[in-house]
Amino acid sequence: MLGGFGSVGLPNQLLDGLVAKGVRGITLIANNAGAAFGSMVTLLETGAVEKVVCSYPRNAQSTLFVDLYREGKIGLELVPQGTLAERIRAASAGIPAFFTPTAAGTQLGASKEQREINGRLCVLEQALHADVALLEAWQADRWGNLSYRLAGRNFNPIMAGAAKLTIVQTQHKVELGEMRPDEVMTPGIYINRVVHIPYGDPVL
Amino acid sequence: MLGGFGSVGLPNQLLDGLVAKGVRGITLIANNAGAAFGSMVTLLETGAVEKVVCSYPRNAQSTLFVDLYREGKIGLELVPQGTLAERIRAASAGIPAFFTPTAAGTQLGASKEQREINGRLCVLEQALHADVALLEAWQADRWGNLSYRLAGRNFNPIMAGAAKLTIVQTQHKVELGEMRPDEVMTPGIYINRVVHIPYGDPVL
Amino acid sequence: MSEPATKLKTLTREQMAARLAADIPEGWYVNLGIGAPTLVANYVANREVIFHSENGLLGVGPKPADENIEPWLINAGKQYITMMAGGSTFDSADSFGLIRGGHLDLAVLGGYEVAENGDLANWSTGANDAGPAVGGAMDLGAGAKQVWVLMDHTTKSGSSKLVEKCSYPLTALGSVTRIYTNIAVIDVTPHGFVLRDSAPGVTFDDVQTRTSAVLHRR
Amino acid sequence: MSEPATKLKTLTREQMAARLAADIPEGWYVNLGIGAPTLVANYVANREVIFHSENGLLGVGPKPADENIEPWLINAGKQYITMMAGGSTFDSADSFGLIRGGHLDLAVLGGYEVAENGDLANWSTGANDAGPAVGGAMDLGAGAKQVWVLMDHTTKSGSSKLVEKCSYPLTALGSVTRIYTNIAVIDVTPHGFVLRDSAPGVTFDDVQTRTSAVLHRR
Repeated sequence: MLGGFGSVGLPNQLLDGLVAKGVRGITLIANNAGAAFGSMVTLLETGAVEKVVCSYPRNAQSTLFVDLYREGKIGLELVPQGTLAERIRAASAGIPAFFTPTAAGTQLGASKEQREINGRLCVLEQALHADVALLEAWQADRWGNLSYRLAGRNFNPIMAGAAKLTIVQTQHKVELGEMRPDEVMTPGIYINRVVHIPYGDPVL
Repeated sequence: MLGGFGSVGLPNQLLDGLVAKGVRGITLIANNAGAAFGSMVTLLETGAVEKVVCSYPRNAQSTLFVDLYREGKIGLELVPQGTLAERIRAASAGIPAFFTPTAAGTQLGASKEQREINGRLCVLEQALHADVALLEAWQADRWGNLSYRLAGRNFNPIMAGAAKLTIVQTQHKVELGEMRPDEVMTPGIYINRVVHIPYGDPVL
Repeated sequence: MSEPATKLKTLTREQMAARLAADIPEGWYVNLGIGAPTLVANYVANREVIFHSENGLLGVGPKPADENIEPWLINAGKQYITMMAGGSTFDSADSFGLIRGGHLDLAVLGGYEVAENGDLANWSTGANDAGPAVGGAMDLGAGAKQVWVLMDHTTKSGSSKLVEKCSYPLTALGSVTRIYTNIAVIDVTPHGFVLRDSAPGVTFDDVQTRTSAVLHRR
Repeated sequence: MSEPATKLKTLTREQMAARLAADIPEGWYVNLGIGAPTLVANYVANREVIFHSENGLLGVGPKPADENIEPWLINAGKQYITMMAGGSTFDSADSFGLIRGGHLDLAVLGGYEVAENGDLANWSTGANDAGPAVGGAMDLGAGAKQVWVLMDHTTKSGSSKLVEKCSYPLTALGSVTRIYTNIAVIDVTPHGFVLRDSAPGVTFDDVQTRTSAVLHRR
């Protein structure tokens, strides 16, 4: 499970670590999987990723994912972006399943339990858990309290808590209390490990 | 639908307005309904409230609600607090129903559809919509962007969006942009009307 | 499929976007899909319209000058943007709660086909030339109060994209309320397609000829 | 119900709270129920334990001095509190997502009855003397990783509150993992109640006599 939307909020250096460690047999849960550069490309190219759960595995600069997919070398569970976000949030929030109108009556809802609620066709979606979540934050303190920068928030706060182990790379380390209670966007209770990596701005 | 937890984050003056307007036949959705003073008491005493949907209709200083309830003068749907919050959030987020383990196998889950998911008994809960939400904020701008003060957040952000009409009383009016994008806790899209009422600190 | 009798002077993408933009009332909250719909933002300068981006932003402003790029501000199309005063940021679950919960006044989407009952097909041609991808299209289609589709009236080969029944995989059921094409503006009503407006020099019959479902007069 | 043979010297509420507090490891995230469980916070001063309050707070600190009250900081028991450095605030849906999602290490709750299979009854005696109310008890019972119950071992009339099967309406199924009473500490295991510790001068037989279900030795 990987935070970020495009390259903003993506934990690049933790991905590098995943490559360096030689982890294989990965099911990758992320909004985007059509990477054009970086460790995501290596993970895809080396066959380390068996399956992708994703809303948008496409990239204007690269056909890598699509080529692998066509050759049958990688699996894909295509999920509408809002359903993906809500399934991840449900995992964190202890909701095992929920009904949603999104995808009802379409190919992506076809294999799922459907039910009309208040006159509207809905599909039943399951919480989406992971073994490990890799996240990117702007600030982190010793408890694992996090804040994100602008559009860097995206999937990071909801993935925190949806995995058995949550690891964060943070641009800035701050002392406890430097973030006011209202400034903490993800409370540390969801975070297991924090790595301080001041890598600078994302590159599109 | 009424924001607040106890008296913190409770829109007292909007409640006063409800009394002044003489609205009757109210179904009150709020975490607490056992008021000891203020317009909540008037609404209960005058029979303006037909039914309460609530997790904690009890108050150390008052038996008003309990007395009315025992006399059959008021209805009650007792909802576990987390289920109440999630049902309200579901209404705002377009989730018509969800499964939760809370209350499964208990009196409060007995009349509901139950299902075992991943080995755990769960109940199906419905989104909880309202006609009107009355909220309290610390800061508000012209678009209806809101921030809350400390424990004044509670049910206010999730009720914004769960009603057809959402009215906010705010302690402070600020200009557009005075709240940074990250400081806005409730985006103005959920808010229909804002009233500036600098009433000061809550009284327990 | 019907074969157009005459060659019409059609609107450019920019003109289509401007035509659609003219119908957006001040104060609306609007999501613009990737591609041509994004152009709509260029034509509401005189009104306060608040744009949403799926990756967690409300109050998206114009594209920044190159020297003023904020690398942490992109839209769902992964383009650099600015924020208006009054803008706000939130996570992806909240962003789609806002969409699915019916809070957006309008989503402007591209389309492969729109059926006369409002069904939309815009995420897959079945052939999947560019590979499968859905993004937020199904959520926007199911969630926004109004779904307006901005697309050419016909395919390059001349087939109507306004149809009785979609042949491509569906995005959302009965959700489209209006279609802005390069020759007309068409309402999708309980009675089917209704011509609302047409491009300069384009007649009702011109539009009907290029529409493979019954077109009604207003 | 069993009738105690001898009068025991029982722990006070404060002693019970201190006994429970001694078992909370540093770094745990803990929710303390309203009433006696709240006292537990007074006995962890030498360790960093992070307290949660249902109304949307993590990192709840001690009660403020009267002159330092912040009127916008209350806990779920509607008492004034302080926040520790590192504390955070959030809304009620997030607060219960945190509970229900299994992120709290521990919830300390009061109880009317605990059954040997871990069933908890703590929200209603059926008679509802004070009126019906449930608050967050069912969510905490169903959600926290550990649920420890802090209660007297017997009712005022001498009936055991540790039972084979609850007679009062249930709060949560099979969720209690340990019970701290005024005479003993008892683990709730797949095999039933297991005595973990007892108050000074209290024997295994003293506890068994006051427990209306089989008590196992460790």
